[in-house]
Amino acid sequence: MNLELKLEHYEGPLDLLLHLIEKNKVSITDIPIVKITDQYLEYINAISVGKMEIMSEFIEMAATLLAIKAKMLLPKPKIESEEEVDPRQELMEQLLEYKKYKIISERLREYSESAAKNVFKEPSIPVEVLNYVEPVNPEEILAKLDFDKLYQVFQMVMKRKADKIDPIRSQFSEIPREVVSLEDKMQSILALKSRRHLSFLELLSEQSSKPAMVVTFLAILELMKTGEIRVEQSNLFEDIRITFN
Amino acid sequence: MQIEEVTAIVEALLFSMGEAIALEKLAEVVEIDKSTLKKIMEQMQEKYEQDHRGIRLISLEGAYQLCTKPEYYEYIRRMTNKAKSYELTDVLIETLSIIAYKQPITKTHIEAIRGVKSDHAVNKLIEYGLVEEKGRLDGPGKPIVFGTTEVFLRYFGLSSPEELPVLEDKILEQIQKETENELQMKLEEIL
Amino acid sequence: MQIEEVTAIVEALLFSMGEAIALEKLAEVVEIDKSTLKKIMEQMQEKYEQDHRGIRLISLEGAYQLCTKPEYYEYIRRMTNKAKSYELTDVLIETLSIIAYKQPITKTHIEAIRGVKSDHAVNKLIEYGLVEEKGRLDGPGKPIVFGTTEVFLRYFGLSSPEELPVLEDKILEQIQKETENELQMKLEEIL
Repeated sequence: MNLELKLEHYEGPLDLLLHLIEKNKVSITDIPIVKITDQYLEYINAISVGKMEIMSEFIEMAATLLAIKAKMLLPKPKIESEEEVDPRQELMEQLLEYKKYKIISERLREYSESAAKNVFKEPSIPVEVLNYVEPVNPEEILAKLDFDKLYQVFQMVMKRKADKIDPIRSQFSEIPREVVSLEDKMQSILALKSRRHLSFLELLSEQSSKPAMVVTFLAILELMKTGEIRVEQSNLFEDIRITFN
Repeated sequence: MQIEEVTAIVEALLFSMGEAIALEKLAEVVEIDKSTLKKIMEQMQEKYEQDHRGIRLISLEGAYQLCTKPEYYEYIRRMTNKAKSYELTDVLIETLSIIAYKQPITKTHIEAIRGVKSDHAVNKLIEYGLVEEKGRLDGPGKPIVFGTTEVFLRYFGLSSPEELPVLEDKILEQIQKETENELQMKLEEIL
Repeated sequence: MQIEEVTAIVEALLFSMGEAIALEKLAEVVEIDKSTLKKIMEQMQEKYEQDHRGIRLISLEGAYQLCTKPEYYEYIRRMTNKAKSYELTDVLIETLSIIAYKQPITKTHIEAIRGVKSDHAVNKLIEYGLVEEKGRLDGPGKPIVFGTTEVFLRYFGLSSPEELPVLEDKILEQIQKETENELQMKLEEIL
C-alpha cells in the first residue's frame, strides 16, 4: 500500500482523523483516543521521511494525539475538581468545526452543479452603438474660448511669422528656395575661427531655415571628423561648446 | 414612461451587455427612480418564469443579469460542446466554504480550521475570481482578510451571501444521530 | 413537445450562442422537423415584436439570431458611453484664429503661417463644427479653402467673417513701412 500517496489524498491531519473516526464508526464527541492514536501513528510511520512539507502538519497532530493519550492514561487525581476538562475537548471542537465545513462543501458542490446550468451571454453591443460618435456641440466648445484671446493669438502668430520671414523678400509672393551647401556652411563656420569658441545653440539660432540648421549640424560633424574643431558638453541637454583647434 | 417601455429597455440593456448590471446604473440610464424600477424588475422576473421563455432574470446583490433557464441546459450542451469553465477540487471548495462563512477571514484563521497550510488554495481561488482581498485586519501585523466575490455568488447560483445554506442545526443533528447510534450499539453489546 | 417548450428552448439556445444559428441546426438539437420549427420561429418573431420586448428575432438566410431592437440603441449608448470632452488646445486656438481672420484660406497657407503641418488641427476643428470647407480656390490644383462655420459666427454675435476685427492689416502695414524705411536708410547710406 502506497501510504504516501494515501496521505496526500487526505487534505490534512484533520481530514485523516475524520476518516479514521468514520472507519471505526466512533463519535467525534467521544473519540477512543488510544485506538485512533495508534491507527493514526500507523499511517504516519508507514510514510517515507522525504515528504517533509506535507509531513510536518501530520506529525504535529501525532504529537497532540500522544499528549492527549498520555493525559487520559495518567491516574486521575484523587480529588476530582468539579469542572474536569476532557483532554480531548479542544481536538473535538476542532474536528467538529472542520466537519461542519466538510458538510457545507458538499452542499456547495450541489449548488454549483445546478448553477452551472445558468448559461450567460457574451456582450453583444450593436455595431451601430460601437461605431457611434457623439455629436459635437460647437457652442459648448466655444464657451471655453475667449474671443479676445482668439484675437491675441492671431496677432501673436502673425507677429511670429513676420519676425521669421525676411520682410523684403516677403513682398514678393514667393519665397525662393534656399540653397545651402555643406561646403559653404563649413567655410562659414571656419570663418568664425577668430572667436575661438562658438555656442552650438547660438549657431543654430542664427540659421534662417530648417535646411540651414540641418546643414550646419552636418558641417559641425564634418569639421569634427577632419579635426578642425572639438565639441564639449558639460551636462545633458546643455549647450555644446565648439572650440577651434 | 410606460412600464412596457421600461421593460423593453431593460431587456435590451441586459441582453446586449451580457453582464450583471446594478439597479442604480439601470435606473440612471433609463431615467427612472430606483424603487419604481425595482418593482418593474420584480414583475419582469415573474414574466420570465413563464413557460414559453428560455431565459430568466436573476439578481445578484442588487444587480441583474439574464441567463438561460437550467432546464434547457441539456440543449445548450448539445449545441456546443462547451465544457464547464473549471471544476473546483475538494480542497478548493472546502477552503472556499470556510471563506464564505467566516468572511472577512485571515489566512491564518483558514489554516487553523483546515489544519493545513492554505496558500495554494487561497491563491487558486483568487485566480478564479471567487475570492478577493477585503482589506486588512486592524491587529498585529495587519493581516490581509479575504472574502467572496460576485463571481462566487454566480458560481453557486446565490443572489446574496445570505442565501448560503444554514447548516448549523443539520450538522448538530447529524452528529447527534451518530452519537446515538453509537450508544445504541454499545447498549446492544452490553445486553 | 409543446410549442411553448420549443419556443423556450430556442430562446435559450439563441441567447446562449449569441450568433446566428441555422434552422437545420436548431431543428436537429430540439429534435423537431424543420417545417414545424420554421412556423414556430415565425410565431416567435411576431411575439418579440411586442412592445415590452427589448430584443427581437431576426432571420438571415435560413439562420436565426436574437438582437437588440434598434429603438433602444440610445440606451445602450448611454450605458457604454465614455463621456468625451472636447478640448481646445493651444494648437487648435492658433489654427482657428488664422482661419477666422484669413478666411477663406487654404491648408497650405495655414501651414505657411504656422510653419508646421496643420492637417490634424484643421480636421479637429472641422469635427468640432467650428470650421468648414468653403469651396475651392480657382488656381493650380484647385485647393480647398476653409472658413469658420455659421455656428462660430453666431456664437460671437457676428453676421459675417468681415465683422471680425481687422487689425492685422495695420500690423502688416506697419511692418512693411518699417522695412521700407530701413531699406531707404540703407540706400541712403550707400548712396
